[in-house]
Amino acid sequence: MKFIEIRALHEWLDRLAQEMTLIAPTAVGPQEKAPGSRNPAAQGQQVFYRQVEGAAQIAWDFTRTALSAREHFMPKTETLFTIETGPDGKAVLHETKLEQPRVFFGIRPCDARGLRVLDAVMLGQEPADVYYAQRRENTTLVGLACPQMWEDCFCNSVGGAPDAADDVDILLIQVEGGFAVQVVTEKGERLATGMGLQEVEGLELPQPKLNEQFALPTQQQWLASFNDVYWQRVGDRCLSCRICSYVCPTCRCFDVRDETVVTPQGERIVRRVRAWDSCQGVNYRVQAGGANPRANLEQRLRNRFYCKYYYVPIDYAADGCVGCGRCVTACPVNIDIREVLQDLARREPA
Amino acid sequence: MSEEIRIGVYICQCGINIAATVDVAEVVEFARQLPNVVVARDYKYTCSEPGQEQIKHDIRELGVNRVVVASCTPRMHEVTFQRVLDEAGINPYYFSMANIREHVSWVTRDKSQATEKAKHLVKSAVDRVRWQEPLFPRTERVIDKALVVGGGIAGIQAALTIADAGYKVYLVEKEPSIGGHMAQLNKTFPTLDCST
Amino acid sequence: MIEDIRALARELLEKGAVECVIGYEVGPTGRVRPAFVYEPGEVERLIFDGRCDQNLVTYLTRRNKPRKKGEEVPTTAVVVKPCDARSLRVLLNEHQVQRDKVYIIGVACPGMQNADGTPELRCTRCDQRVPLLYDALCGEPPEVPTVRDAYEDVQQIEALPLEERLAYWLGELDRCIRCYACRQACPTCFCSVCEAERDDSLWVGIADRIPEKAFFHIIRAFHQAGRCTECNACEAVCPMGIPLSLINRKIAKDVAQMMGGYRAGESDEPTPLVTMLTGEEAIDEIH
Amino acid sequence: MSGDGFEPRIVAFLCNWCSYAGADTAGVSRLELPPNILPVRVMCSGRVSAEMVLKALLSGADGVLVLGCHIGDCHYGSGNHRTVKRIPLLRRLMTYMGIEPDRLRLDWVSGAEAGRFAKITTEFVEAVRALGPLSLPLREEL
Amino acid sequence: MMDAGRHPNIELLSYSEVVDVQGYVGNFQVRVKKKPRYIDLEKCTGCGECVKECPVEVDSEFEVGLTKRKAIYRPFAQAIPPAFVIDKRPSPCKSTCPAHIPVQGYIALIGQGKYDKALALIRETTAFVGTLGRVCHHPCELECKRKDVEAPLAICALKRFAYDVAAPTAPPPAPVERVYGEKVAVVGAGPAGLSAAYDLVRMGYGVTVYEALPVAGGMLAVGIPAYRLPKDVLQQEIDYIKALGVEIKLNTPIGRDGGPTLEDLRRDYDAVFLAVGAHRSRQLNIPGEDLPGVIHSTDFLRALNLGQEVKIGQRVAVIGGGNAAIDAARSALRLGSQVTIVYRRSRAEMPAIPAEVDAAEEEGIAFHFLATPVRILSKDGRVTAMECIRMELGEPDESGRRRPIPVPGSEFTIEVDTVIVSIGQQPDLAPLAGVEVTGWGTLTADPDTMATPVEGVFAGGDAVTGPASAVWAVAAGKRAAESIHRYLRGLDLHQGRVFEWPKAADIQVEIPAGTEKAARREMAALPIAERKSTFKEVELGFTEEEARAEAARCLSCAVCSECLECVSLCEAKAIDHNMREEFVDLEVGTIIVATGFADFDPTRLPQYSYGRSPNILTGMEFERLTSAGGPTGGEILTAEGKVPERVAIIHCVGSRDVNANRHCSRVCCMYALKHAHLVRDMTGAEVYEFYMDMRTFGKGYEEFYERVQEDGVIFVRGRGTEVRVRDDGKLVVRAEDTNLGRPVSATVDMVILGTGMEARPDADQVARLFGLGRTEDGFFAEAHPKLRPVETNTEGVFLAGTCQGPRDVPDTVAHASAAAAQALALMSKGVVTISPTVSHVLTRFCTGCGKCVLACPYNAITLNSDGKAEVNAALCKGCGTCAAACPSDAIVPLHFTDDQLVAQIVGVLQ
Repeated sequence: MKFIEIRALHEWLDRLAQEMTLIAPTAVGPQEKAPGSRNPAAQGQQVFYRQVEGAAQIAWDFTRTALSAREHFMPKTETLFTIETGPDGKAVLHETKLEQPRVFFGIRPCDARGLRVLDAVMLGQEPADVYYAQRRENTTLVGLACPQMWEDCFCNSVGGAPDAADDVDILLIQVEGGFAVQVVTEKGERLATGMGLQEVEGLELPQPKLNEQFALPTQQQWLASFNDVYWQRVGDRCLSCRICSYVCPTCRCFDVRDETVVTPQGERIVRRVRAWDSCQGVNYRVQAGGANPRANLEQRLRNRFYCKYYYVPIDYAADGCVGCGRCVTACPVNIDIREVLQDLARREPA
Repeated sequence: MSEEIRIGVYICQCGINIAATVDVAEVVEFARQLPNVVVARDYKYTCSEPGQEQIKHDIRELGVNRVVVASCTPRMHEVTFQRVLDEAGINPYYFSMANIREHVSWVTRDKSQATEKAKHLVKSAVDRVRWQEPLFPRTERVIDKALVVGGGIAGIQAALTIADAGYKVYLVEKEPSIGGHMAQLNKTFPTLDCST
Repeated sequence: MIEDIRALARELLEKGAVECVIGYEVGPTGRVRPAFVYEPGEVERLIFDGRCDQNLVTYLTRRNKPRKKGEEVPTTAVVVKPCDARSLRVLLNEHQVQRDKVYIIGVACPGMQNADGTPELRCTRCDQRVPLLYDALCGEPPEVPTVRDAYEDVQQIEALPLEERLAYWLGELDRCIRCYACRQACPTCFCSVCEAERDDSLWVGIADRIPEKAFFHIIRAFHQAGRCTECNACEAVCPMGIPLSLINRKIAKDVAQMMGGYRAGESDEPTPLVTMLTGEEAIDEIH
Repeated sequence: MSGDGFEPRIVAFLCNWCSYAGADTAGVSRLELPPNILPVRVMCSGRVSAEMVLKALLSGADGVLVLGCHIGDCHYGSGNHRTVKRIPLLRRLMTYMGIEPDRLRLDWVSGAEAGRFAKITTEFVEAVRALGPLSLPLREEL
Repeated sequence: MMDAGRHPNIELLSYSEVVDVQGYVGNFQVRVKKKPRYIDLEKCTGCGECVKECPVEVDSEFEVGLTKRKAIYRPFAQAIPPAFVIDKRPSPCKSTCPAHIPVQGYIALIGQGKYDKALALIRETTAFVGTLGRVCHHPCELECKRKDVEAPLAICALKRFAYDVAAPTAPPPAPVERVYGEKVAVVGAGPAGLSAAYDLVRMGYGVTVYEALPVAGGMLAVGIPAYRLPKDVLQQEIDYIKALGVEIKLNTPIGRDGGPTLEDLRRDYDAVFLAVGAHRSRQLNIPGEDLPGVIHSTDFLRALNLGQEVKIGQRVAVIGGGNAAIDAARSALRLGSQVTIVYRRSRAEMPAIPAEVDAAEEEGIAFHFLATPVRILSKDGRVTAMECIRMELGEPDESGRRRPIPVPGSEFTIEVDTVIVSIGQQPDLAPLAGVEVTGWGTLTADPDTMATPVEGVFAGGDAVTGPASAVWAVAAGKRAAESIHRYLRGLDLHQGRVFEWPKAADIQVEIPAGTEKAARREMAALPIAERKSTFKEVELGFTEEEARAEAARCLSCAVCSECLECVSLCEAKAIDHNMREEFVDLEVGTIIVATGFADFDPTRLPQYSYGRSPNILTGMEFERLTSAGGPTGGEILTAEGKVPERVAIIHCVGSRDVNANRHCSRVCCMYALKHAHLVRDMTGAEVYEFYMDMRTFGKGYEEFYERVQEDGVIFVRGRGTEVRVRDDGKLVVRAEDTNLGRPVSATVDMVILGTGMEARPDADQVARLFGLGRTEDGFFAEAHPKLRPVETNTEGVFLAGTCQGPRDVPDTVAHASAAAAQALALMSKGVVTISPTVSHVLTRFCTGCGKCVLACPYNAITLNSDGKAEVNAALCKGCGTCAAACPSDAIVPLHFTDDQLVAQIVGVLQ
């Protein structure tokens, strides 16, 4: 078993940050917060995956980040290209340049697993999305196993595990004095060469504490529940905000618009913008002419659950939900996907 | 999608009122480059008969369907040019005006600054006219009865005039009697005749 | 108090006086959340204590529409704290809720508590313990000293130099992810299409950048002028922990100061921003 | 704009009946005005929404001037009653968010007050010039 | 003027005001309020007989206060319409009186010595004249406007005077003829029951009153001691009611002791009025209450009044602070006891009439305030003492009085042998099966109509309200009578009735200038010593001189006193004092506002000493002085009746003056010249004319000026700066002669102030009503000062005459003709063009919040039945204020849309 001491790891990370883009969990936001507020987001700084300049900025002691790893592969907003007027008065198109090679350090196994869904959607059919493809290609994932399952996590119920190495290039598992290192892929191998790994015999890996596992609804149960009044009852509470889909590692809906903007120099340019969208937004699914098959709040809410557990598995043969539990924690009205799943699973198959 | 937007831009020299401070030719050249502009011209007095005819001509011959005139204040000639559009068969609300006389040439000394500002205002008007929509006035019936409030001499005079013309008048007086101040007057100047 | 609420809820549902009672319940993981009770047998789910800080009035706007065309608007009972009652008054003033379609279960409010049991900040500056309007009042008004809200939180920001204020807000707005939870949780944000989400990007586009976010938050706050009742729902739901109440409270403070002490939701008077001058204004800053 | 220094761009919302007329009168009187003022005509200052002011600032204006009829002289009776509440409130909120208050000014100019129009516009341009360009992060970035 | 009055196309709505204007050019809906004239325009012949007996005189508006007119009057001889009018306003006394007795009317009649008419007038409203004149708690006096001068009128005492002086000689009434077949049963012969019976019998119904007690009068008979209300006074008034045909069955309780039941009454009568009073005492609920020495005030007073023997001890404590407590205490005193009143609040909170409390104190009754008994101590079954606890006052309770809270450990004992409990009464409703009872133990009845939930049964008085005062019972009886009449006639119980009279505080009364202070008279009273041993009446009533002097203090707030003297004088039967205001809805296409101007009030410029000498006149006053129909018959005389020798005329009073109005009033120069000419012509006096500039701009004006110069008038160029009244009455006018460059002065007999014109004080309301703007001088704003002098910013509304600005007669006529021409142009064309640059609602985005509705300066936006905003395009002027107020971008000002303006904003920045 390979091993790296904490100090060596820090030194390696500091070096990496010099050479390429290093993304890692880091605490963001002002430290002073409303003490004891009921809003979990207002309890002090929150941890995000952000570009860091060295190991000192990395948050080591975190549960899960406020936003998933998705924002680094499918940014919240990206300009795909711009059009401006050239010196001869003709339109010139500038395609957006993409990032340098990146190391994504500290990604949780569930977040990495979420990329499977994004891969399936963005790369799984022709033409592949070049922006996504390049980011994916350029990035080496160094996972950091969860020492335990956190409050609201349920990865073990959806086929994952807090220390799963399936979707990362390298996985680090914290042990006494440092980290056990599993090099998973060739890409990981290339990166690991510079790490200065030691080989330690008989290293014992800790067993992460798991949350109670529960059974998921069957396809029949999903099918039979589509028109159930149950969705109205859950929807009663829903605020129709977008928190659940924006914190989710597997949500990938986006909107594209061409916008005209004026530069500080007073020139007008047109840019094509891609930004996250959410099935929970009121204008999601509005079609030209005004028709909207998801006009009602409960229809949109239902869509989110079906998307994860019915549409994605069928359309992309991937698990739509990785059980990270972010939506559970963040939902301001306590719509708990685990509760929904268990409610449905309890039903008699039609 | 609706018809293609074809904008005609007319820069007025206003004799030398505009031309002395604004490089009209440069503004015309600038306007010509703007999207959807099919024709840009300058003229000594756009509001004059030949100036108006030019616009009508362009509407008929070049298919211009939106018009921008850069000249004096719209408070002066907006109605004039709207009528030109109407006469040429396009909706008068497809018209926009840039005030490059009162707001530019008359208040700016530096010619290049004035020309720059004129371009801004023309650009603004062209952008605006692209969004303008045809509008149509409508008519309403007038009830043939009048209300006169106050039964002093003014109210009485107005009521009698209207009543004599054959229309019904309601004369409302706050006091128990009509007459107002006038009834209190004894003699009126300068003829010193009786008032009641 | 909770027994009063349950008994009342049961009575209303049994009589068929209301279709649904909106109150609070404890979810399976122990979190307090809004409860929608349709059956008299389910009223035992209802609870009320210092954790029930959500503003349930938010839900009334959407219930004010008939389910199907031609159907009657259903009557809903709702548990309303004094702060929520002010929101409700704004909704009534703005025709978003019909008074006869809502049964107001007022609660004499003990004040809400934080997770650690300390009183919520906003409750320490609240001077109402009984809602301004209700159909039935549950609970005894607690003896709480009257506190005058001095807006000390807002004053702290006001006291910062301009550049620090800008830096502060840029830092906060940077985290905003435009999830619109603030807007959705706000009882007085009820536009059918938000200006920030227009299809044609007239004011702002879809991008998640500072100008768009600044526009959204400034305009949202501005639209709340004379309407925000400082219920704090926006801040309570923000997943990024942005102190949104500081913006809304700033507006509320200025409206009161400039427009004759106006406070939203305390009367039937509409927001002074849409009415003529009354002569009581203290607007000192023309230019 | 010529010159080496910073030349602010000012959007001036002018009501049709008083301030726009006042600007016209300034022209008729051949007063010299700063070329930085870019007028946008509205029928009443009551038309100028907070959105329009912000949009102008975010679209490249360094300052926004809102001019209407004096209170009591509004062509529409009381349109400007709303303006006089709206704009100062917006100004306070902007200031609170860190934007210099001197970038937004509400004032009254009647149709006859050419001198006043010149004075206000000149003052305002100078005030904004002193502030420099509007803080860039608030503007549309590339 | 005459032509306007009889033109077939003109409908004259005089004494009327426009109260609401809706709609838009061509289609206005106007609501006009016709004030009640109290005289039928059709019937009035204008003979003027009615004026003769009217007791009220006020300043004549037409003669600008130089003469008086009556409350019923015609503004001037040639008035159009030529009918009279009664000037009737709300008065605080009548409004406040629960029974709405025409107070000012009987006071005016007393003032004129018509005592029998005063009595008869009060009897129009109530039979209890002498009774209320003694026991009423007279809330009217609290509101009497005279209190703002020095003290309110002694209204109650004057009522008593009317009774005392006129009743003994008044002929007994004849029975009233039955008009209707229906019979009404009244339960309870108290003030409420008998008042209802009195009104019903006079309407022509058969009335039978059932009374449980052996006497009629209810609490008046058994609750109020004789020293306040002598038995014979009450009995005479009851006899009066009986003489009209009311049957009273004494000793006949309802529902008990073998009397008929309520069901019986409902069967035998067509309607029932329950006025059983509140005769059951409330209990203290403390230990010792059952002791024989503890009695209740109701029992005590009833026994006393019925002449039964009552035994009380030497030391009596009375518990309570109401009138009954005071009555019991003062009665006990007269029986020879030492009396202490124990009350749990302080004196200020006592519900008893303050004068009664004062009288009790004078008579030697002790008070223990802020104390309440906790138990009554006894020895051998006899009361020996009472233990009390001190109280302090806390927060106000629902009655608005501060709630007493016991102070722990503050117990104390007072030695007594008798305790009289007087802490309130309740009705005894147990025998009345089937009635609905409130939580307070009173009967349920509609507070307006007195109807109970039981068909045909009405209730009022103490039984409904709980113990209240006599006048409230009278009022309840009267209301019930009207309701029963309506019920029996199948009429609506509410329609057309006034239940809420204006609050005294809302009634504006101007105290006439020059009102001098005059002390309120108080009635003489029995000497204290005599009071302690006798139940003789304490207050002795007014003498005739006192009464008339007191009556003279009345300010005639209502102007018309409703003495009804005019009604009997009018042969045409044109007078109807019950007329109500009416509303007329009109639909018109155009509106001409010709509301005129107001004369400048020179008291605002004290340097002219106006009001300090009767010989300082305004222009209009002088105008009346020269009129053949005026106060002097057209002779120019000083107030002393002499022909003046020297007269000064001062120009620009209130005009061209930064301290008053800056504008020029345009007519004063010319009328000043006219006045100068008239003075010279009629008296030959020397005339000094102080002018700033002479403005003779009209046709023939300069020629007139020349003529006046030739008359020998002395012109001084310079503003008259001051008028001083010399001790000998002569007037000294100072000015600076700007031709000579030095101050000058003139001593004269008469000064005429050239007072100017200004906007009417109600101009702002009128402006709002019609959507008009106003210029700085306060006059209405025309659409354009030169090009559109009669149009306004509201299309279809035109201005005529001086409401737009000062102008003289020829200019006014021309302006009015122009306004008429504009209106005619619109009407003859028949259609108007509505501009398309109006606001438009995108219903998809509209939430119906109503902000645009409020923001619109033109009220052009309403919420439709779908709850969405809707723009009336004809009213909308396209200002766009709505769009800025709309948070949803749901309302679009066409041609100035957000799209267009944003394109323009963004465009201009590149």
